[in-house]
Amino acid sequence: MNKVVSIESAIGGNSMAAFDVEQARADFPILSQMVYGKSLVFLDSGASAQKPQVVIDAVRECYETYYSNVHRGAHFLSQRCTDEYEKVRAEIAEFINAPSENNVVITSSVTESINLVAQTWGRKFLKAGDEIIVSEMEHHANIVPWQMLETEIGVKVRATPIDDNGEFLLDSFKELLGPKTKLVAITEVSNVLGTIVPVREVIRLAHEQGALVLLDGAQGIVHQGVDVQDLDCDFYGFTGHKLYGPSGVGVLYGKADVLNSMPPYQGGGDMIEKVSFHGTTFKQPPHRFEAGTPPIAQVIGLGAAIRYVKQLGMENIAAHEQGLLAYATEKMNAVDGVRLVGQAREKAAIISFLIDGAHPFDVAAVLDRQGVATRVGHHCAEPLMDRLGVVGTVRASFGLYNNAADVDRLVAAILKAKELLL
Amino acid sequence: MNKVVSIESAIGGNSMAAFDVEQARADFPILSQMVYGKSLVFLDSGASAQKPQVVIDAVRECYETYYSNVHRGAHFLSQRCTDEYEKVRAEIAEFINAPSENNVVITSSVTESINLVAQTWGRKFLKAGDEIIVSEMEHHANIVPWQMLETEIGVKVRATPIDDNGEFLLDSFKELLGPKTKLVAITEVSNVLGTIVPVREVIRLAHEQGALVLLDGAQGIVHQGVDVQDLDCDFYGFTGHKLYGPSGVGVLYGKADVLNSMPPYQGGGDMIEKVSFHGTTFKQPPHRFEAGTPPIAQVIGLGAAIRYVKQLGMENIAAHEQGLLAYATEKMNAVDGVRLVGQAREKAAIISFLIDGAHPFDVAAVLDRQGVATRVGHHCAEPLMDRLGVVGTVRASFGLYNNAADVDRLVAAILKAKELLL
Amino acid sequence: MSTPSTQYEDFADALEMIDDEDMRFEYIIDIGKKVKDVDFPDSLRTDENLMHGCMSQVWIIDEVRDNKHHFRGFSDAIIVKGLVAMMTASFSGLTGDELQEIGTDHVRRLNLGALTTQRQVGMMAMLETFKKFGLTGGGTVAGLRSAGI
Amino acid sequence: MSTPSTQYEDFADALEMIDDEDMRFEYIIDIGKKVKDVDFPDSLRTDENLMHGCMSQVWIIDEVRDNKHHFRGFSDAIIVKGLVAMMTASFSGLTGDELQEIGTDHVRRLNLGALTTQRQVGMMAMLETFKKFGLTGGGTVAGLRSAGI
Ligand SMILES: Cc1ncc(COP(=O)(O)O)c(C=O)c1O
Ligand SMILES: Cc1ncc(COP(=O)(O)O)c(C=O)c1O
Repeated sequence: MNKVVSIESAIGGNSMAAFDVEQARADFPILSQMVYGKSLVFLDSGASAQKPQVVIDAVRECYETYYSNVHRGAHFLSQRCTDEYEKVRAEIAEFINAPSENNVVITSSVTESINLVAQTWGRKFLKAGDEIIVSEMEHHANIVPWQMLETEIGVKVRATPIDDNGEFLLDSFKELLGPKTKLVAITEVSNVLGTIVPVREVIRLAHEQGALVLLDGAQGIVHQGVDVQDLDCDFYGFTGHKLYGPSGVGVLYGKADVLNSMPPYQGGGDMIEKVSFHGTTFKQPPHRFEAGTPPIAQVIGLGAAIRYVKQLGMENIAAHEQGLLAYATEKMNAVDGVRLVGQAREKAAIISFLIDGAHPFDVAAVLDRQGVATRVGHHCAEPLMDRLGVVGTVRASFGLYNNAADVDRLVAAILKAKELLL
Repeated sequence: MNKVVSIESAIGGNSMAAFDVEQARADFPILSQMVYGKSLVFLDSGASAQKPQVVIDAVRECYETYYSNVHRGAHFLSQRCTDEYEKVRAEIAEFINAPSENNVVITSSVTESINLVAQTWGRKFLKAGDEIIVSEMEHHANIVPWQMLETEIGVKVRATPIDDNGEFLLDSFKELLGPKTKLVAITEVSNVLGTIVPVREVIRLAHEQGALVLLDGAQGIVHQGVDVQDLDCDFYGFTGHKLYGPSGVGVLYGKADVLNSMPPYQGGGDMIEKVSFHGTTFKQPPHRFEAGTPPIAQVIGLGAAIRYVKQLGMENIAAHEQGLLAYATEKMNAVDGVRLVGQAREKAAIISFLIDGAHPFDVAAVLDRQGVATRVGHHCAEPLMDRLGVVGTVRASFGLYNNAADVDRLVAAILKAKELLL
Repeated sequence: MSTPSTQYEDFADALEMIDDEDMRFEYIIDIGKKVKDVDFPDSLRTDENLMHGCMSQVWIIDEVRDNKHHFRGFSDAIIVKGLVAMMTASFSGLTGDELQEIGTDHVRRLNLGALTTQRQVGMMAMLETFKKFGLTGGGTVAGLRSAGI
Repeated sequence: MSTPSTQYEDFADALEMIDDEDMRFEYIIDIGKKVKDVDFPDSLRTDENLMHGCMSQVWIIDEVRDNKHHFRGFSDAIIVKGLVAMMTASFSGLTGDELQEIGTDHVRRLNLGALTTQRQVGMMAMLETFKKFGLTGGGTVAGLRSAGI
């Protein structure tokens, strides 16, 4: 009965009182779907999270009762919709503890958030020879935009290493840092390994060198929330669809003076002060960076998602996920031939793994047939795959709605995969 | 009874049989909303159209039953969601008669579509002294991105004039065209005046000079559909939210050879072939231009919108709207002191107007209080306002769900505005 | 809540007595119509006196007499002209210190349901301007702006 | 629909007789497991023989004897290996002309519900490659590619 006890302590315990996962599961309609006749075990939240009913309903309600284009209208619906839309900007600011809603730029994804910084701040302030430090475990979204600046401007992108456990190496980072470093662009949490990067230290050290820091919070905000002022990062990007919000919306936080110093990104409606063929002037941030009709209903859905996780409590979600992570790690380690990829001391609830002698694609396919949805491949982190010397991994990533039974189903499916494939 | 007959012939007649506006109205839940205790008359579809239930339901169904990130997953939901998503790309291709779905790039809005062309094609192929021709009645989305290239590269943006009726002047355009012209970026339909631009002629003439043509189809596709191969345009952009689809999704069509010649726009996941710190290669179009998680549920909603308008029939919608336009024009011309701004021979169902002696903001505010939602201001077309010598206009823009009663309510509200304001 | 002026009370009472929103809206229009061009001649409609960030143009001047601030204003649109008239009349005749006592609740009593958020924001911006005039002892809108206040 | 080969019929019949999707899935895995590394030695797993656009790596070779095409293939993943084995066995022994007769319906009979769209697309791509070999009379995958076929 050893195992059972460990389940209880891992998943239950203190957090049980504050956070009822079964109740939370009921909020997500998709979780009652059947897949190949089996009930769905969704372990792919790292790619995109499922949506609670309140988010789906917020989007629907917007379209059904008050939808209209925002900012440009003086009629009732337009005003109502603008109010709801801008209210969410304030809620986002509060959620990440930004000084003001003016620090919050609405984008279509964190990918766009990062490209925006590269193409505005980067093109304005960087010159040939300047260095941008990323880590070896970045998502392509936090590599390719900087590589494009390499080609364009001649800046140099340098990758700070990790060790074989997937641990971020602060000492190596310190060595890379130097007077040429103008920007450190680092993920808060690795989407492949789950590694929690010591970003507070990273930021402090970078600032000592006079470099700015952009955090890719795509995974970080989901598992642990964020306080951008406390961290003192210069930019913070995240994406709505991983935070239980709609697809098609992202956020870029920036410090006021930095945002103010940046030229516009895209040109169009809503970001201008005055347009004429003799000269055009632009609005202040955040509107300067928001050309055209924004993702209106998606922002409203994101607002609902933020209210939802706040109501559950980010600490409760984090505690619950840490319990799942501990439980899953223990159970998977107990399976012969399963190798966990990424064993950093501090991890978010993301587990990459391999089965010795089996191709990860085959493993994921067998898991899928058991109703267990995982992701397989390079997870948009090819340099990390190269570093680890693997073609890919199978990744189980947990969300607030996963429970111990999901872990048990995962382990059972892994056993089945071994049986079929080896 | 003269008036009644003209109503019938304008709104009813042949199209009545094929298109039942009352039935269509029932498809749009928001139309039963009350505004200040009055039933809503929505005449702001030019800014953003309302959504039929099938679109709202398609988005909801996606989130509730098969949502997952696309392209990167091998599990059931991911596969299902990718299939639905890519099916829409094919549907869009068919709807605009693109040769293949590979000509269809998903963006977040037509604003992004145009910026994408400016920042990839423009920065690669244009040099100082090259000329881009736009018209005097462009939306800012089709001015500012080119002005940004003016600053960046030194190209020259030239505006081809209109006459006082808002008619596009082909002869003047011919004079502007020359060997320096590299791109003609023109709206199909003016969002302020309703003018239908003779784009077929424009394209033919531009091609004779070896210039490419980008059409801003934001308004055009809604009122008349499009056949990109028949027109032979090189680029065509439109935005989903004006075509009765969700916010947060747009489209860029490009000819295959042109798209193939273009470097990527944003960097990130999904648009790469291989990423490493030694060199990164990119996918073929359209994926090359789609970095990061796309607007998944929004694309699916756009698919539903396209199926919806196709089922009603674009010709039926166009005929119905032309009937409304004729009826509204007649009724508004009959009101003393009302001045229609934009009297081109060929117009889509967009009417800008002013009341002599009243400020347009006051007029729109009074209309709003009568439950009639119009838009007021410069409509993101300040250069056009300057050209017309007005601070702004009140704009009534019609959608497929408007009916003769909406026109009557508009006219009644105009009379009320005159009574209160003059 | 203190009473800034009898004009303020009159407006507030009048608006409270009207229990139909449409009528309240028309009441504001009526006030706006009463403001004539001659009350605020072209010579005052300068960039110096122009408030930024309004949907329509709004000019405001502050005349200080006996340490009391007397505001006048104008707009090119009638509804805004009505609101400007209400605001300037309501909060004129106060000292700089007294102006600091005026809160958003005072404005809210005037700006009933008939107004869009955008207009409410405009009214609050006007109040802010009045209070800044109170703090600095007068000047012009442009003066406040260039002083960065 | 014509019968390309007895192997084809065997596969199709076997899959049709299994009426449980999970079992069909396992049947493909079993086929894949039967393909041994020695059947397709490392020396053949070259870029020349590599098909692009597959989730896992797929190598295909075409050996032409008596004008008949004999395909062999391999993959690093078992399920794909099973599919490759089914495809190569089913459509081997045909002339170039006969290969052109093979249609997507033939493949569809093999690729039952157990497969994801992505895999179905992969199988159709394999068929296309076979037909191209048939058209050109043989060669390598890389040869087809560089000929732009
Ligand atoms: C002609 C025209 N072009 C471009 C746009 C911009 O569309 P969006 O804001 O969806 O990018 C609009 C609509 O506002 C328009 O009417
Ligand atoms: C760490 C990290 N960064 C960036 C991204 C990109 O997010 P999106 O595709 O929403 O732009 C992801 C998710 O795929 C991620 O996990």
